[in-house]
Amino acid sequence: MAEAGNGSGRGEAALVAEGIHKSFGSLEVLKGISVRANDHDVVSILGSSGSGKSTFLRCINLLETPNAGQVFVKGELIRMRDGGSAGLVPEDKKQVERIRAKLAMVFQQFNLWSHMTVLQNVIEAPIHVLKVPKAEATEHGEEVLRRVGMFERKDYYPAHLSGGQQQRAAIARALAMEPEVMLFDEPTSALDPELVGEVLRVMRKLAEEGRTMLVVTHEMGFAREVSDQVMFLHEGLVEEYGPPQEVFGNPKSERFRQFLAGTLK
Amino acid sequence: MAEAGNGSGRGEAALVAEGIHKSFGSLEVLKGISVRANDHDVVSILGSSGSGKSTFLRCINLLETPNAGQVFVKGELIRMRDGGSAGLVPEDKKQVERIRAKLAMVFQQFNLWSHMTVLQNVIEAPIHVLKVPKAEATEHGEEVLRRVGMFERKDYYPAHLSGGQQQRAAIARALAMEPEVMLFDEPTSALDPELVGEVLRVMRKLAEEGRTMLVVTHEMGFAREVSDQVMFLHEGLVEEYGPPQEVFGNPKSERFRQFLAGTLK
Amino acid sequence: MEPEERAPSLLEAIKDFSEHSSPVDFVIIAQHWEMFLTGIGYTLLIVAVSLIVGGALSLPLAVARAYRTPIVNQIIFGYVYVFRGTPLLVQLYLVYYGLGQFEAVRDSIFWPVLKDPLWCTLLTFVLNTAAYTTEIFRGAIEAIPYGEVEAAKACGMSSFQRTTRIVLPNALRRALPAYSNEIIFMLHGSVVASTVTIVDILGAGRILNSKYYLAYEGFLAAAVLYMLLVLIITRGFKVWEKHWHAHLRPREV
Amino acid sequence: ASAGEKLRIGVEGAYPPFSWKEADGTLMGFDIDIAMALCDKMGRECELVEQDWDGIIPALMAKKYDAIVASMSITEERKKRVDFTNKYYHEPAKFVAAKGSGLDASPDGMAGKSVGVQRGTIHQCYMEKVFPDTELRLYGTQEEVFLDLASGRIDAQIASSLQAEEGFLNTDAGKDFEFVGGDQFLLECHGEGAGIAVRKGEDELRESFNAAIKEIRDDGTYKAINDKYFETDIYGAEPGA
Amino acid sequence: MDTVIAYLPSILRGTWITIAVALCSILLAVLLGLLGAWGKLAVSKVANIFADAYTTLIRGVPDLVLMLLLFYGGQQLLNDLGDYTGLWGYIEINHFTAGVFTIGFIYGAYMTETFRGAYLAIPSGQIEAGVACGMSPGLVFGRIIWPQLVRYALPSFGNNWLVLLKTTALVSVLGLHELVWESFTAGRSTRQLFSFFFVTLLIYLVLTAISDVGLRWLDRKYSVGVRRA
Ligand SMILES: Nc1ncnc2c1ncn2[C@@H]1O[C@H](COP(=O)(O)OP(=O)(O)OP(=O)(O)O)[C@@H](O)[C@H]1O
Ligand SMILES: Nc1ncnc2c1ncn2[C@@H]1O[C@H](COP(=O)(O)OP(=O)(O)OP(=O)(O)O)[C@@H](O)[C@H]1O
Ligand SMILES: [Mg+2]
Ligand SMILES: [Mg+2]
Repeated sequence: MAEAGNGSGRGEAALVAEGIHKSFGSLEVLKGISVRANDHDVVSILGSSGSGKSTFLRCINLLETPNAGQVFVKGELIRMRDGGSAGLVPEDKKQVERIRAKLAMVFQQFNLWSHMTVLQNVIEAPIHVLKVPKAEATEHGEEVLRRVGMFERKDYYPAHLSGGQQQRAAIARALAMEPEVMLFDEPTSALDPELVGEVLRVMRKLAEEGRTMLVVTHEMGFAREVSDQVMFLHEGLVEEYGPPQEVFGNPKSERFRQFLAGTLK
Repeated sequence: MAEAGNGSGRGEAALVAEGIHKSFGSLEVLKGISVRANDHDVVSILGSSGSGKSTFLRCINLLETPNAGQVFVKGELIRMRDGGSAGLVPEDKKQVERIRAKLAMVFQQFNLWSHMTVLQNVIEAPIHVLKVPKAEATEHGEEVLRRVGMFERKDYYPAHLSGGQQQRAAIARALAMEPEVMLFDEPTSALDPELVGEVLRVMRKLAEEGRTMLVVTHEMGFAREVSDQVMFLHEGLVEEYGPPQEVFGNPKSERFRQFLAGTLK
Repeated sequence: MEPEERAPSLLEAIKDFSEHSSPVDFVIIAQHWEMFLTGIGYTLLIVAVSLIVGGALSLPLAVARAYRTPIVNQIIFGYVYVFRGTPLLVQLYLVYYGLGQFEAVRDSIFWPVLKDPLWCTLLTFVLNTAAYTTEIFRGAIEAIPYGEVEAAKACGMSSFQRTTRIVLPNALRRALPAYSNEIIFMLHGSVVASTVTIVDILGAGRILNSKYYLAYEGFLAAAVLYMLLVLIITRGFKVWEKHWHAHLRPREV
Repeated sequence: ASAGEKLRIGVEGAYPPFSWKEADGTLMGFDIDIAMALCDKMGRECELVEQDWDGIIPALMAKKYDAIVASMSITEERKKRVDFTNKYYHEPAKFVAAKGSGLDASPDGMAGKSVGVQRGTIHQCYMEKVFPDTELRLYGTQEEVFLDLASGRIDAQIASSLQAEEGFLNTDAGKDFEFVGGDQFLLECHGEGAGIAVRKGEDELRESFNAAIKEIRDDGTYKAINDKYFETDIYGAEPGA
Repeated sequence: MDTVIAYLPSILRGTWITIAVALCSILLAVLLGLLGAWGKLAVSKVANIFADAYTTLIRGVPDLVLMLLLFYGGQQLLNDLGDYTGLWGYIEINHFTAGVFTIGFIYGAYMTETFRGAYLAIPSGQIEAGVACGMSPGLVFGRIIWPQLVRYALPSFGNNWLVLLKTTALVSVLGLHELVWESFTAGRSTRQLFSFFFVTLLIYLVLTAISDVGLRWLDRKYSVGVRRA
């Protein structure tokens, strides 16, 4: 197993997760996964279906409670205690809420709030979680929407948007929180090739702006060209980890080589 | 506009469609599309979302009634008459049913019958449409399932299968009809890269066995490597038509060049 | 041919026709329009009060059910099961005639309320509709794509914020079609109030029939009035739904 | 309905002591006994059909039965719909209220009080005509009126005095109640006593009932039934007397 | 309690009538529902209009009002019609028949929506897949639509059944001697209304609970191939 992220102090990194274990009943999905993302790093997470990529992302912001492991955000440890059969449970709900506000997640299924327009989706959390005044939140929200090319659609309801537009709205919602770290879960699945290109271009721009990002993706092109680190999960372990040139150019793991070959191009 | 299929006699070809026009209300989706597939030909149909690819396939087996045009299957013309506002309507329902039994379609959403197991799905039409005795149909059905690697799942219901497995079951259902021509509508959308590879390998095998196939696809790799002819639809017209080397190597249409560039690789 | 003579005879003729020749004695119905008007008033009062109070009651119950709050959940389940599993008529009889049978109830401080048929009816109807509405809202809450709740969590919202900002606004909109049905059913159910001396629409119809020993005139008038009410309610809801369901409908261009 | 067929008679079944239902489902009461005695005299086989008071006349007109023996008073309004035989009993209506209520059974004294009445009876007619300022509560059956009187939901009720006495005052539930005021009577509403209703035009049946009533009056059958339920003769004055 | 036991035979007789009325009406309602759903989905304008009028009427008028109307008015109409045409003298609609017909007629309208909804719930792609195989319309109905129609209709059917079961209480006003009528009569005769209504409530709860179990069994039986969370 390749241990990821061997940087010295945890204080400097935007996000550090260490030794995350997670089981569902008797199924052990994550068997100790670690990652370290410094400021402005883009980390791509690859892996076949069911390898635990989504579960890992969800453990980082505690949508799933891990069975073991630690998460640091900007050097701050999320305090957990042993909850018996429930695994680790957060000690201080307020702390979790505060930290989640720094970690924005873009879900695979977008999960836009269907009863709100795009703009309402974007300003909801800034107003009610960050307590930004409404006028200010709106102004900032519109600016963010402009950045992802969704300003003209700001008064649409999610159901009236195409897949690519929904995706961009979800990204805007995450961006509007001004998060320290962004977590993306397969942001381009189920889009047609043109839309895939469009969304990936937005993400590349975010990377260029210096956002810290963890991205679960199936797009090898993106992983190769945009990320600073690539991580390949297999059966709950990190099979391959390193900068893309290294990982793609000279894969150490047999399984990863097979995975790459599987993608008929 | 490039006219497709300039072979001489219609009698020799497995499938000929000529000048298919189709409107939905005031929206003219197909503005005269023709295709010609000889025995053992694989024709790939490309085009951006909404360009009318599915509609074209559906017109061929009359799931949609075209407003104008002719369809020949194995040289037999499907007789149509003018149905007024309904466009062309089939003259002889029995003939249509007979011809549909020769044209198997694999739907984008699989459309497996959810109340039947995989095997029941596969033998349903042979028994009730082709009137094959049950024992024989079962034997043949199992053989077909083995061919697509689904034999061990034959007693599963569709809802318990993964996407790729459902897709293969749908292909098996089509194959069990021993069709003259197979129509595939985006058979790999929404699958993960490994499954895409798996399904495409099955189709490549079918191509090698000499099946006549029309395939709507977004997989450039497949179109390039497997098909005999590639056809690019744009705004209801054939923008580009020819063998893959020619079409990909030296695209004549500006729009097609743009489409290819859109796929960030 | 003086008009003074013709006018009364025409009225007489209509009356005579209505009473003897026409299959429906419409004049007799028209003569009692005031009674039917009172009936409409009572019907609307009963339905409106039950729905408003019952609806308000059902919201916290539904949330407790959907979030599976232990113990509370089982109690609410039992309450809902009993009220949904038995006829409204029997519930009303039990409250009205059944409770009034006991000395202890009659001597208690609740008697001034339970003594009155209108209060008894309202009490029963509120409990009944609250049970049904709890189920409707619970279903709607559980139908919210879980991802939307997770997205709220991921933003750092507290559980109270998630409930009030995301879950309830969304669930109430989703519940609208089912709820509009519940309103119709409540209107349908309100007719049993006429069995405990309340002069609602059907009560008025019954009085008309028994007073003149008619077979159906009173019921027919009641049927028409109920139909009109349903029509108005349905129309109203269409408009309302159009407003609240903008996010579910295809966009108009 | 010709002589050979079963004669079907509509009864109420919830109006003790004139008609009620035993635990085993059999019908009992003055009306029931009278009906059976009349059938006997007419030489007809009879079938009793229970029907709520509310629909008792419509059901007759709808031919669900051929006659009503249910203590139905002969009134002008009812005569518009059905024909009546001669009366088979007659007794006055009275108010009933709690003992010591001090109610004054006059239109002024009853103003603002709530009085229970069975819907569609002569008593409803009477209250509407003579006591317009009283709050009238209408019930489907007389038993419900008594129930609400006993529980104190209404201040008083008005009904046939015999029925009130036998069906309520003499029972456990009615022990704290008494008659208030004297006989209440208005010909327009109360009519000339209780008769048997038949569909209009069925004169043959009506006449044979009349003959049978006369016969049971004469041969003592009536008296036997009367004494079984009441202490006094409830037939009242002979018609024309 | 003793009095309740004394009246138990008539209460049970009433319960039996309640069950019988409910079962017969649901049968009629299913038939009318299938017919109505066909009417709503058919291409024929006339069929559409009839089916729409039917469901609108039922939705617009409370059950009890319709029952009273059909029971009293219907019998009279039938008689008048007989007298007028001279075709029949008197047709007896007994209480049971009347109850079954009115409830069946009312719930037929709700069943119409049930079956219509169930038909529309069948993914149209599955029907197309049948057509694309060359199946005839009859074959598509028998092999693809019907088995799934039953399944999709079941939840709503179950709902309707439970509501119908409770509606039978209303036929007591028509004078049918079912459970509520028997218990009200007994309660009035003994002045123990509370006990009798309480027992009635319990009996209805038992009937509901039994139905629940039965429906769940049916649901499992017909949900082949459905994925359970
Ligand atoms: N709530 C759960 N309960 C039980 N098992 C679960 C749960 N969530 C996920 N799993 C299982 O955990 C494994 C990993 O799931 P996960 O969603 O993390 O995979 P993934 O790598 O994101 O796959 P994909 O590429 O298909 O999204 C799978 O086998 C899945 O069945
Ligand atoms: N039944 C219909 N009624 C009206 N418009 C329709 C109908 N079916 C399709 N269309 C329209 O016809 C156009 C072509 O649709 P079609 O499904 O053929 O596109 P496609 O090329 O298959 O696209 P995709 O790649 O997204 O599947 C679209 O604009 C669509 O909105
Ligand atoms: Mg995932
Ligand atoms: Mg398509």
